[in-house]
Amino acid sequence: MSDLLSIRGLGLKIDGKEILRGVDMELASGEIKGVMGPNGAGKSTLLRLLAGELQPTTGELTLCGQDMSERPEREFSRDGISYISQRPGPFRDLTVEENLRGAAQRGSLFSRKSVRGKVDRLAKLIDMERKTDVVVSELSYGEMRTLDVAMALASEPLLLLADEPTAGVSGGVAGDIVDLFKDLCESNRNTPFHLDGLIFVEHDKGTVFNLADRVGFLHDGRLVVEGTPESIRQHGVVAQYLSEHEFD
Amino acid sequence: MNDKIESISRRNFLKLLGSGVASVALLGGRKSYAKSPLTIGLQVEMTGGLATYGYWHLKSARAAIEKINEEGGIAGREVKLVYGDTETNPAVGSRVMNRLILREGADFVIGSQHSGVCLASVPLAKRFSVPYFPIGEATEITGPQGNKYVFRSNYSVKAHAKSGYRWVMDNLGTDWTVVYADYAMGQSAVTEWSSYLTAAGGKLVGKIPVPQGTDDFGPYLKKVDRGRTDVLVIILYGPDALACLRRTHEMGLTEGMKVFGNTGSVEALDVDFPGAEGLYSVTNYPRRSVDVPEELKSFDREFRASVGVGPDGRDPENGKIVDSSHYWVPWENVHFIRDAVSSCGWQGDRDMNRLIDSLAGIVVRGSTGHPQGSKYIRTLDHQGFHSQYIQQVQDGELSIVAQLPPEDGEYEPLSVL
Amino acid sequence: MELVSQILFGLLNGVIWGISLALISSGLNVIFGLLGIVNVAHGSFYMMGAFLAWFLSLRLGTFWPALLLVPAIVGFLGILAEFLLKPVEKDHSLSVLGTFGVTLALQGTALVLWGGAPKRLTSPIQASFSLFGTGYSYYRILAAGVSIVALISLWFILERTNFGLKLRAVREDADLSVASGIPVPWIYSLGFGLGAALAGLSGTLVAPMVSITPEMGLRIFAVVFLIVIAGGLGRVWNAVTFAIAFSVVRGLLTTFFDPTSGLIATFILVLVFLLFRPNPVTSRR
Amino acid sequence: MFTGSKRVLLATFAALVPITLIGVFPLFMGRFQVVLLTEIIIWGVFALSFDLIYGYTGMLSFGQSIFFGVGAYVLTYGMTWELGLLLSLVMVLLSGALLGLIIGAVAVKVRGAKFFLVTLVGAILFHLVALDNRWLTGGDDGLLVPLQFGGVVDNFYLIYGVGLFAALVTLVIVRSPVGLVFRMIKGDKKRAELLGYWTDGYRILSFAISGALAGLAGGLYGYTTGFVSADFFHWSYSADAVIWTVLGGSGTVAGPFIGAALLTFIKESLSSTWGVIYPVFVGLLLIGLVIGFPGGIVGLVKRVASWTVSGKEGSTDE
Repeated sequence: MSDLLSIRGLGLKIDGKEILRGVDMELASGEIKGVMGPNGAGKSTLLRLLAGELQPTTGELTLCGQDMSERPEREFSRDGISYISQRPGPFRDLTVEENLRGAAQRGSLFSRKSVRGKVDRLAKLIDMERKTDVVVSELSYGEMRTLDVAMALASEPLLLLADEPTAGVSGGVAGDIVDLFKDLCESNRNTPFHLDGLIFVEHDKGTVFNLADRVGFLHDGRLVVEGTPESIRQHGVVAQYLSEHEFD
Repeated sequence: MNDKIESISRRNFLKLLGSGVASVALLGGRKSYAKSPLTIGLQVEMTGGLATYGYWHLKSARAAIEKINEEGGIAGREVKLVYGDTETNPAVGSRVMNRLILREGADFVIGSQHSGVCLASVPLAKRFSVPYFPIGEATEITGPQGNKYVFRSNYSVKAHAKSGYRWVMDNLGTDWTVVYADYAMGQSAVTEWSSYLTAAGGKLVGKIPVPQGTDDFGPYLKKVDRGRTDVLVIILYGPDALACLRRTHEMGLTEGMKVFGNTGSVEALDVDFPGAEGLYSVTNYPRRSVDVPEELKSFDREFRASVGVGPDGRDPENGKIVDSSHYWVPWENVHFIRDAVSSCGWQGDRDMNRLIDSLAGIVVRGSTGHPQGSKYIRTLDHQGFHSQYIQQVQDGELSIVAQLPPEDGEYEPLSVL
Repeated sequence: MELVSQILFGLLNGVIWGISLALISSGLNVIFGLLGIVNVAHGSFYMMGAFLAWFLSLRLGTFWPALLLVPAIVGFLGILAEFLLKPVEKDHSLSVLGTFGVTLALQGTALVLWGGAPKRLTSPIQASFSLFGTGYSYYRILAAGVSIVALISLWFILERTNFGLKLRAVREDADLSVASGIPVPWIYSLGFGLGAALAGLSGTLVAPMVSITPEMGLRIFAVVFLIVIAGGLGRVWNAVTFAIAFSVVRGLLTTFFDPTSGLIATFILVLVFLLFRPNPVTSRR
Repeated sequence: MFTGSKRVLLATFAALVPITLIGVFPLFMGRFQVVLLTEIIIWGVFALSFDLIYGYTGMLSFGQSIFFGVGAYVLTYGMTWELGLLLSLVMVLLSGALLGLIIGAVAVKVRGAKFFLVTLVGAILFHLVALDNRWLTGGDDGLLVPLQFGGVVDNFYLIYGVGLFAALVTLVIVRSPVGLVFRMIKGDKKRAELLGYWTDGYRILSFAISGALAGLAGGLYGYTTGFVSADFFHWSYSADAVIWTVLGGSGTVAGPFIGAALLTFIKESLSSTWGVIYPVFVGLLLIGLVIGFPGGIVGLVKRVASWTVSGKEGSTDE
C-alpha cells in the first residue's frame, strides 16, 4: 500500500534561523503518528508545514503521490488534510451551527440539504446538538476544542493534523477526544468521518503512547528517532526527555 | 424672524422623534396663498469654503426684507425669509433647495454663491416652477444649463472678463502670465480672460495651473517668465490666493511686474500685508464708502446702515470684512422680486408666466433698492449686466481706480431661452 | 539656463518642504510605526498646531513662544485622545473609526472657534535672499533647521534614552515589557503624545508659510500615512528620506506637467509602491 | 436556521412594520418629508454597500465614493443617450460590479490599515481624475441629468422599490452560504483559508457586490437630484457611509438605514446655530460609539431585547 503522506528533507528557515532541518517522514494509510519533543523543537512548525500554513524552504511534501510543496494553503484542505491548530480556532462571533456549516459547506456550497445533514451528524458526534445556536465566545475552552475537532472533520479529510488537541482540556473531555480519534481511525472506510491517518503533537506522554502507532521525536529541528512507542522509549535522547518530564 | 424659523424646525424634529410619524403630517404640505406672507428662500454658505461670503449674504437678505416689511411689504403682503446652510456643498445645497421650496414654502429662492450648488439647484427651480436667483458666477448658469426660471442679476465669469480685459491691456500691459486654480471656476475664467486678450492682440506668455489646496506656490511661480511678462494675472480663491500673493512678494515677482487678480482673489480678505500691496483686481462694488460714485453715495449709506457694514467695509461689531463684490446681490435680488411682483400683480403659481415676463428685460436705476447702480437683466438668457470697478491695494486698503460701464460686460448669449 | 535654475529651485524647495513633511511623518511613525495605533487624526494635530501658533502669536504679539507652547498643548491633546481610545487602540478598524471621530471633533472645534476663513500669520522673519534668481525667505531655512533639530532629538530619544528603549520594545513584546516593570499604558500615552507634539510643532513651523484653514489637516494626512508605510513602519530615517523624496518628486512632477496630472501620477506611484512593497512588518529588523 | 424559525418569523414581522409604514408615508406627509425620506433611502442603500464589505466581510474601505460617483455618471450618460431608466440602472449595477471586481482585485492584496489607505487613496485619485476631465464629468460644475421626472411621490415609490430590492438582495446574500463565508473571513481570514476557502476571491466578490450597490445609490441620487458633479467622488461621501453604518449597527441590514435616517434627520433638524457644531457632535458620537457601543443602535436593541426576552441571545439580521 502506498504511503498517505511522505516528506523528504523538509527544512524551514525564517530570518536566517533554521527551525526545521531535513525532516523525513512517512505515514502509512491507517497509521496514527505522535510527535514529541521539547519546547521549541519544531513540532508545531512541522504541523503547520504539513497543513500548508507555512511553505518549506527546502524538501518536498507528497500527499497520495501528489507534490504539495508549491500549492497554496487552501488546497491542502481540499486535498484531504485537516488541521487543528494549537489555539482554539472556531470563529468566535458565529454560532456553533454556523461554524460547523462553514466548515462543512466548502465543497458543496449550494446543496443545503447535504450540508445540513452533515452538520447534524457532526453536532451529534461531538454531543452538541443542544448547543447549535450558542455563540462560540460563550463556550467553555473544552467545548471550543471539541468544536475544533468537529470542524476539522467536516471536510471529511483523509489525514488529520492535530496540535495538542487536549492540552488545557479537562480529563474527561480530553479522553473523549482521544477516543473519538481512535474510533475514527479504526472505523470502516465507509463510515462517515473515517480517518485514513492522524498526526498529532502532544506533551502528555500518556496520551502519546496510548494513541499512537508510531512516535517521532523531534529535537532542535531534527527528527531524531521514530518508531513504535515501545522501541522509542529505549532511545537515549527520548529516555532522557521522558525522565526530565516525569510529572507532565 | 430667524428665531421663529429655528424654533419651528426644532419642534418639528422633536415631534417626529417623540410621537412618531403621524404628528408631522400636520406641519407638512404647502400653504395656501390667500393672505399668507410672501416667502423668500435663501441658500447660504454658513459653513465650508465660502462661509465668509454666507455671513454677509444672510445679513444682506435679512436687512432687505426687514426694510421692505417696514415699507409695507410686497404688494401688501408681509415678506418672510427662510434660509438653509449649503455647507458649500452641491449635494447639501440641493437638499436645502428642496427644503426651502417644499417645506418652508418659498415662492422665490435667492441662490448660493457656490456655482456647483447653483447648477445643482437650477433643475429644481424648473421642477417646482420657482424663480431662482443664483449668485454663483459660472457662465453656464445663464447659458446652456439655465432655464426660464433662472435669473442672475450679477456678473458671470465671462462678463467679468469681457468687462475687465480691455482696461488691464490699456493700463497694465498686454503680455500676461496667468496663474489659475486648476478646477472648474479657474479653468473657465482663464479661458475667458485669455481668449479676449489674444483676440485683442495681447500675448499670453504663460498659463500656470495650480491644483486646489496648494500650500507651496514656489515651483509654480518659478515658472513665471519674468523677462517677458507685464502682468501676472491671478485667478485663485480664498486660501490659495492668499498663499500665492505672499509667495509672489517673497520671490520678488511684484518688482517690475503688475499683479492683477480676479474678484475672488481678495474678496473678504484683509489686504494689509506686503504681498497684497499694489495688487489690482476687479470688483462689482467698492469695499469702502469713499470710493462709491457720488450719485450712489446716499443709497450706499442707507444700504450699509441696514446691513451693518461700516464705511471701511467692516462689520463694526466684530471687524469681519465684507465681500463687497457680492453682498449687494441678495439685497438687490429681494428688491428685484419686489419690483417684478408689484408691477405684474403676481399672486401665486398661476401668474408665473407674467412674473417671468416682467423680470426678463427689467431695467433699474441706482436707488436704495439697487445701491450697486443701474443694471438690466437681459431677456434672452436672463443674465444681468451692471457696472464693474477696478480696485487696487494702496497702503493696506482697497481703493477704486476705475469704473467700467455695464455695456463693457455684455457678451453674446451662449444660448437663448 | 532658465530650466536649470527651475530644476535647482524645485530641488531645494522640495527638500525644505520635505523636511516639514518629514517632521509630521515622524510623529505618525512613533504612533503608528512603533505603537501600532492607526491614527487618522494626525493631520488634525498638525492643523491644531498651525491654528494655535496663529492664535498665540496674535495674543502674545510674538511668534517664538509658540514653538514651545504649541507642541506642549497639542501633545497634551494627543494624550487625551489616546486615553479616550485606549480600549480600541489595538484594533485597526476601530482605531481608524475612533481617530476619525477625533479628526471631525478637532476640525469642527477649529471651525467653531476660529471660523472657516483662511488665517494668515505674518512671518516672524521678513528678510529674504536670492536663490537662483528669485527671492527665498530666511524663515523657510530656519523652519527647516528647527525641524532637523527636532528630528535629531527624536532620534536621540528613541535610540539613547530609557523611554525610547521602552517605546521600541513595548509593541515587540507587550508581555515582556510588563514583566520588566514598564508601565505599558503610560508608554502608549506618552508615545502618542510625543507623536502628536511633533505634528503640532510641524504645524507651528509651517503656520507663517501657508493659509491656515480647518481643512488643512485632512489634506495632508493621507500623504503622511503613505510616507510612513512606504518608508517602513517605525524607521525614522526611512520616513524622513521618503518625505523628502515625495516632496521633491511631487514638486518636479507638478512643475513640469499639468499639475493635477502630476498629483495623480505621484499618487499612483505611491499606491503601486504601497501595494507591491514586501510587507514592511515582517521585514522589520 | 435550525431552531430559530419562530425568531425568523418574529424578525420578519418586526421588519414588515417599518417597511409598511414607510410605504404609506407619502399618503400623510408633505412633499418635503417625502423628498427627505427618498434621500434617506438612497443614503441607506449607500451605507448598506459599505456595511457589506465592512460589517460582513471585515474590510474597512473609504473607497465607496468611487462607486457612488461612477454610478451617478453612468446613469447620467444612460439618460443622456436615452436608454431609459431601467436600462440605465442595469448599466449602473454592472459598471459598479465590474469596477468593484477590478478595484477589489487590487485592494485585497493588502489588509488592515494599508487596506484603509489604499481605498482612501483610490477615492482621492478618482476625485482628482474626475476634476481633471471636465469634458467627461463637467468637473466641479457637474452635469445636469436629463429627467423624465414624474413628481415627488412617484419618485419616492421608485426609490422605495429599488431600495427594498437592494435590501432584500443583500439579505439573501448575507444569509446564503456565501454570506457565511464573508462572516468567517471577517472573523479570521487565515482560518477561513485553512478551511479551504479562497478568501481573496470571496473578498473580491464582496467588493463587487458592494460596488454594484454603491453605484446603484449614486445612480439613484443623480436621478433624484438631477445633477452630478466630480464632488461625488470625494471620500467624505465614503466617510458618511462609514459613520451611518457604525451608528446604525454594522453587520446588519437594518443598521445602515437606521444610521442614515437618524443622522440625516438630525442634521436636517438642526438650526443654523447648531449646524455649525454638527461635525463636532458627529466626531464625539463616533468616538463614543467605537469605545462604548461597537454594535451601534441595532446592537443595543438586540442586547436590550435579549435581556428582556429570557436572556436568549438573538442573531437576527433584519
